[in-house]
Amino acid sequence: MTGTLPTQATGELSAESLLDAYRTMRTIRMFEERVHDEFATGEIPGFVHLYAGEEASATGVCSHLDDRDAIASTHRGHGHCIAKGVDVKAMMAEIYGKRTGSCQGKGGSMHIADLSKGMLGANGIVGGGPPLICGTALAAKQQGTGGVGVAFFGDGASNQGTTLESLNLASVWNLPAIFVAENNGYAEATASTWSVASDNIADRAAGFGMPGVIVDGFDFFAVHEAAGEAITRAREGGGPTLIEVKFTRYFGHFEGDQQTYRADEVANARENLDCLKRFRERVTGGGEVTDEALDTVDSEVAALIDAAVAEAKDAPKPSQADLETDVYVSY
Amino acid sequence: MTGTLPTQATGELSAESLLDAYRTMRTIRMFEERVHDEFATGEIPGFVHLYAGEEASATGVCSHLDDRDAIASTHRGHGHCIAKGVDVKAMMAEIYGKRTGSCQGKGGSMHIADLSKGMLGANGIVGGGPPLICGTALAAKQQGTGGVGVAFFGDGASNQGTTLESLNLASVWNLPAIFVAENNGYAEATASTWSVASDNIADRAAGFGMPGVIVDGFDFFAVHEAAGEAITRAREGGGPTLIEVKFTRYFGHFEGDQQTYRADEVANARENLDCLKRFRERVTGGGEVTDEALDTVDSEVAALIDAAVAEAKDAPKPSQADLETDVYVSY
Amino acid sequence: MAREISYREALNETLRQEMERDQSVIVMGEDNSGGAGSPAGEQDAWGGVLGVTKGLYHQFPGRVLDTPISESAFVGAAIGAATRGQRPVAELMFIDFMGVCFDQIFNQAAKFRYMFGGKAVTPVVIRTMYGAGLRAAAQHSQSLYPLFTSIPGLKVAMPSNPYEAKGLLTQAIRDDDPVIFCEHKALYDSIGEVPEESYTIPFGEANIVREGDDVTIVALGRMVSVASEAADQLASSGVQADVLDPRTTSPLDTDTILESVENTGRLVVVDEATPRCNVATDISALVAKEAFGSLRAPIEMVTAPHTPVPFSDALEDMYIPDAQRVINAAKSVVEWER
Amino acid sequence: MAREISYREALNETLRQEMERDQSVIVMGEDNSGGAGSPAGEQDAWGGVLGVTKGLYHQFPGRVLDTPISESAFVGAAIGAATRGQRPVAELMFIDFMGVCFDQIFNQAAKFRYMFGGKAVTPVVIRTMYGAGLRAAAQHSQSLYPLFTSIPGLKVAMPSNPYEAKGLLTQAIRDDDPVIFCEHKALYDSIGEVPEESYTIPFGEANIVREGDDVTIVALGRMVSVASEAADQLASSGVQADVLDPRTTSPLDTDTILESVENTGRLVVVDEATPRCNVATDISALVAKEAFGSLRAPIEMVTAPHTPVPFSDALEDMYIPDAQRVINAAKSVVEWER
Ligand SMILES: Cc1ncc(C[n+]2csc(CCOP(=O)(O)OP(=O)(O)O)c2C)c(N)n1
Ligand SMILES: Cc1ncc(C[n+]2csc(CCOP(=O)(O)OP(=O)(O)O)c2C)c(N)n1
Ligand SMILES: [Mg+2]
Ligand SMILES: [Mg+2]
Repeated sequence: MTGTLPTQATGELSAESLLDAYRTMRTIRMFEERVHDEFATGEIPGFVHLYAGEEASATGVCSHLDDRDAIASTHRGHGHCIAKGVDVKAMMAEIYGKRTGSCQGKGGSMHIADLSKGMLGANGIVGGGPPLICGTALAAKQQGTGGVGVAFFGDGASNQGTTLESLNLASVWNLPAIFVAENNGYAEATASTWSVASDNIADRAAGFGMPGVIVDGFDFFAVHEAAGEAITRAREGGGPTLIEVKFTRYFGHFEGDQQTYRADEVANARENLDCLKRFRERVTGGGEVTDEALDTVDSEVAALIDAAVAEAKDAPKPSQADLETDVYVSY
Repeated sequence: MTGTLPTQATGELSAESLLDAYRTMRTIRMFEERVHDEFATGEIPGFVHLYAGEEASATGVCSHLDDRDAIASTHRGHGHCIAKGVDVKAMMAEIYGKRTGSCQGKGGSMHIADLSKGMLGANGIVGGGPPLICGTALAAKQQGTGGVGVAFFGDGASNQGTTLESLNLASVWNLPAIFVAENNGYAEATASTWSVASDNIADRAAGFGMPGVIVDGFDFFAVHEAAGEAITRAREGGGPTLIEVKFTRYFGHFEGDQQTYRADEVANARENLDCLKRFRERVTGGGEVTDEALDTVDSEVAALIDAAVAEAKDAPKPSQADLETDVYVSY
Repeated sequence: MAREISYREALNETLRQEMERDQSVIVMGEDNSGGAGSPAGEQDAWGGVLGVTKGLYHQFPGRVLDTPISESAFVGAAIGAATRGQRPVAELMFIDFMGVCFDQIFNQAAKFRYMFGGKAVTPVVIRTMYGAGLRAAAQHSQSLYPLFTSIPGLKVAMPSNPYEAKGLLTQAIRDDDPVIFCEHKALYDSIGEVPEESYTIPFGEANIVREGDDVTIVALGRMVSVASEAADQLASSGVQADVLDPRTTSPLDTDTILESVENTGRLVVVDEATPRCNVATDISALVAKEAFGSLRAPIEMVTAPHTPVPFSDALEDMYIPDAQRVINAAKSVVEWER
Repeated sequence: MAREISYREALNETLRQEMERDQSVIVMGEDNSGGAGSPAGEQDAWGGVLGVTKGLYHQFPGRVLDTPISESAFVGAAIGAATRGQRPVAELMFIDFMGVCFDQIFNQAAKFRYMFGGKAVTPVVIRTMYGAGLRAAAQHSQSLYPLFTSIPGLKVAMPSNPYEAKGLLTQAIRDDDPVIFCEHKALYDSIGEVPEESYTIPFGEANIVREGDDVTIVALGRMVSVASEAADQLASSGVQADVLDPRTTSPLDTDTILESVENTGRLVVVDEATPRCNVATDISALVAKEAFGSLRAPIEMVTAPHTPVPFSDALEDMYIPDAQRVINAAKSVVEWER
């Protein structure tokens, strides 16, 4: 069944948890805004897809996760990485193609991973993650850890066969898997209202025997609550869930995209729907957290990002000796 | 929306059409029973999957089709071929691997095709047909012929990503495509109740923005009516439909399958649900057709199958000169 | 002076001319127009991710189709449509994405004609981008044409410059067999002379880019210009190279390659693909079998290493075969003594 | 006399022993048990389409998983599970089905370690059936191991008899890299000596099946027995062949091949795959590059033709390389004169 969840879950979150969530979202935001600026200078190579605007999704979901749990991400992976605890400086160095990067410069923006954190990688293949997450969920089940697997994927990816058949497999095997469809309205320049033949992606859940939920992706608490329910159910053996998170990305599909296909929906989103602004209003309004505490986070994050960029720029590139290593464990 | 259609459509069918439908179903049945017997003698090579028991599906759907229309089939393709008008003698010769076969002996049971009849081939790849049918439907649309494309596929194939994404594409492009899910209860030795995570395959239609219909596959008239509606809608620009046809196959998954995974559901189906018996009762009961006329068909078909087998056995095999031809039009 | 346009423009012009010439030519792929369903409504917002199909959408109403991200379905649809009278040109954005739709290409399109006893005709073109150099990392930089080359029933074209791009794409579209058309992403902005009128370049006829008697250098796709650069430098040190561009790896112009080696006695093959079972090994094996008697030195292959494509520019620049490596290989075979 | 069992039994025994030895080994594939959800309820009704996994389901509760027909999802699941401490053995029933799940294999499993800077370990085995001879036609008979061999990050094993099957599968399961394990369907009933206790055969070490000084014959998988038969007959006409079974095409034991050719001066490669960009070309090119100085004759390759696999027994028997073709090739290189 498909429905919209109310957002009323602040109660369960301690002030510390709220500050953590805020820090994560702010880190993602500043990371992405900064990568956007740095990309414009021409120093960052390759294809870069920014997650700004979508912070509540990665954060709302991953704030429920721990070391037992694994996530798979997409080409738009920075936010998921940060939310799952990947080192921010190593990420920035990776984006700059440096030896100190998360992947020693071999992966780049589209392949940042940290297996030790249960972050199974950004992924350059649309629909690449959901099958893998069936596997991490299976491993958790086999090992009885109570862990879950979470696949983040876009509206575009929701039309890919690999994603769809993973939904079925997860149900058939009753896996502790959560499928988070991040519907940001577009796959490249194609609107999801056009490419997704059903009204909502969540409507597909029923066809694969699992609950489908739609949440407001600008609202951390909405995501947090829906994810919490799904994850708890999964940990208890109740099987998979499909969660559709609806929002807008703040930047183009990738850096360089002129975005002539869309009207000024971003300005409105930034002004009125910004998950960070809404979070701040909500938690300060209720008195759970002070403005000062949040401001402190802001400046700490800003310093972190500054340092990350500075260190990334200074760091050495990989060298000839690195070219042919790491293909196999043994060969 | 998903629903079960009543079966009340004999009225539209002339006696001649009824006899044609009967002849098609009887031809499929006798063809398959005979291949089963001949396979047991060891003379037929390879993997052979028989369609007996499922005749009403191919026949009920294809009786609406003409030269504008194309179908794609599966590894269990003999019935679809016969219903779409492929020459029965050439089919039998193909199964024997003879030069006179539909594919000159190069294809075999799993690849019988006749493009001139709009029969785009049996297919050895589960889920191979639905994408192709999006294409034949697209061609019909581009050319404005009013033609439709029909993809037949099994319950097992309904879990394959290629099938699922084709449903979405057909809706997005508003194609004149019909997806006929032949749910015979098993994919090899795996029950569809296990492998299909939803209650019905037709339940998946909603997630791809098209109507989903369930029909009794032992009832020619039920299939005929549902297919007629869907095909008419498609011809008129109304887009695709998913039709789930439920029934049982009479033989094993392939010839040689011991079928220890199933109870005696076949005996019951043969006794009480046989589409041919039910057809005969219905049309003679209403007086549309006489028993004699049907008996005549039976003996004509028997003679045809006898001749097909005799000719197939006598026919020459392909020779060295055939080995490397027909790979390209030009090379 | 003749007109000069870019590789991208040459491809775009070809599509335009073929669509004008033949109603049955249709184009499809992710954002080949771009903007589908967008409320702001600018269609043709992209014209393909790197702009190759830009402008076609408005000129040919209903014949440029955007697609959902479902390569099996739409590549399969192109194939199915090809069996029913269309000449579809489907775009598999990056060749790296073949893994989600390979079945439709190699088990369906490639095999129809044979499996069906010669009765099918499947004139589909699959345009796809390959190659390293854009810092696009391991899943967007591969040179996977050897995989397609290995499949009976497929043809594989690899245009090395704008002129080749136009002539080979025209041929691909008019050809009655399935063609995998491999565009190197680092060539799109390269400029060259291209006639305005349509022309075809036949498949299976190598282009002799440069003549020389000392060593044969066979190079593929973007490697043709790398080999030419190497040949220039070799010439200045007295080594004259025959540089061959096979243009299509399937069919392969074995005659021209063998004739050249029969003359030079030495072979270097330059292939951007990883080294195992690639086209370099294929051509080397051909020569070791058919022209052994003429061979005067070991065959050298200049290829990428047996690794995924690295992201960092520092590594990627070492990864891609360059002129220096070709020069070294050529010199080593020229100087080789038993 | 030592115990003799079939290739099928050797594989089954290996899976059993490795599952006993290591809890993390799990098995999955379509009908690897068989009977899931059946009302009659006989589980393990199939044990794999040709019976290789039969019996494991009951012995290892919860560790033999049937799957829906969705190869991308379950092969991907095996890969994902491998990154999280399992050692999955997934069955891709026929290698021909790679086209619906290749992405997970070559873009995910194969590349994790490199893309992630050496931090991933993905010990997954993909068992798959290849080869012609069962009249299974174009989509169930292919020899597609060259495609996997070409991919950096994958290992590819091709056991040629029951002994090899057990040793190589044991190694594959214990190996920390992704392994494509290619079983020839026409070998399942072949019988050979197989020790009861577990043993591994290291990857990248060719087996010298027979020694001889006149010609090196490298043969793959089922072609090893074809080559041996040819070598027997060649011996009776005075030609002594060194017959090598590389066992794994990736890694490839280049040293043993080169040493042999340095001794014999002649090479024939027997590969059931189609001829373009296959392992035969790969090995030929290796030798033409690294052992040219020792080569005394052209390199011959005995392969399938550049066509899909035909159905009719009459055609299929001509399609598959046989001993006579190997003999002819060997004789032609032995008798070759400049
Ligand atoms: C299999 C595959 N097809 C196409 C692409 C090219 N591509 C990269 S991102 C993208 C759009 C993805 O859209 P969506 O899933 O909505 O994610 P978003 O970018 O909106 O986060 C496409 C088509 C790809 N990387 N992989
Ligand atoms: C991609 C692929 N996976 C697996 C197979 C092996 N296989 C052939 S038929 C079959 C079962 C198909 O079941 P279903 O779709 O229900 O069709 P049915 O046989 O019942 O008609 C399987 C698994 C295949 N041919 N292709
Ligand atoms: Mg999106
Ligand atoms: Mg079935």
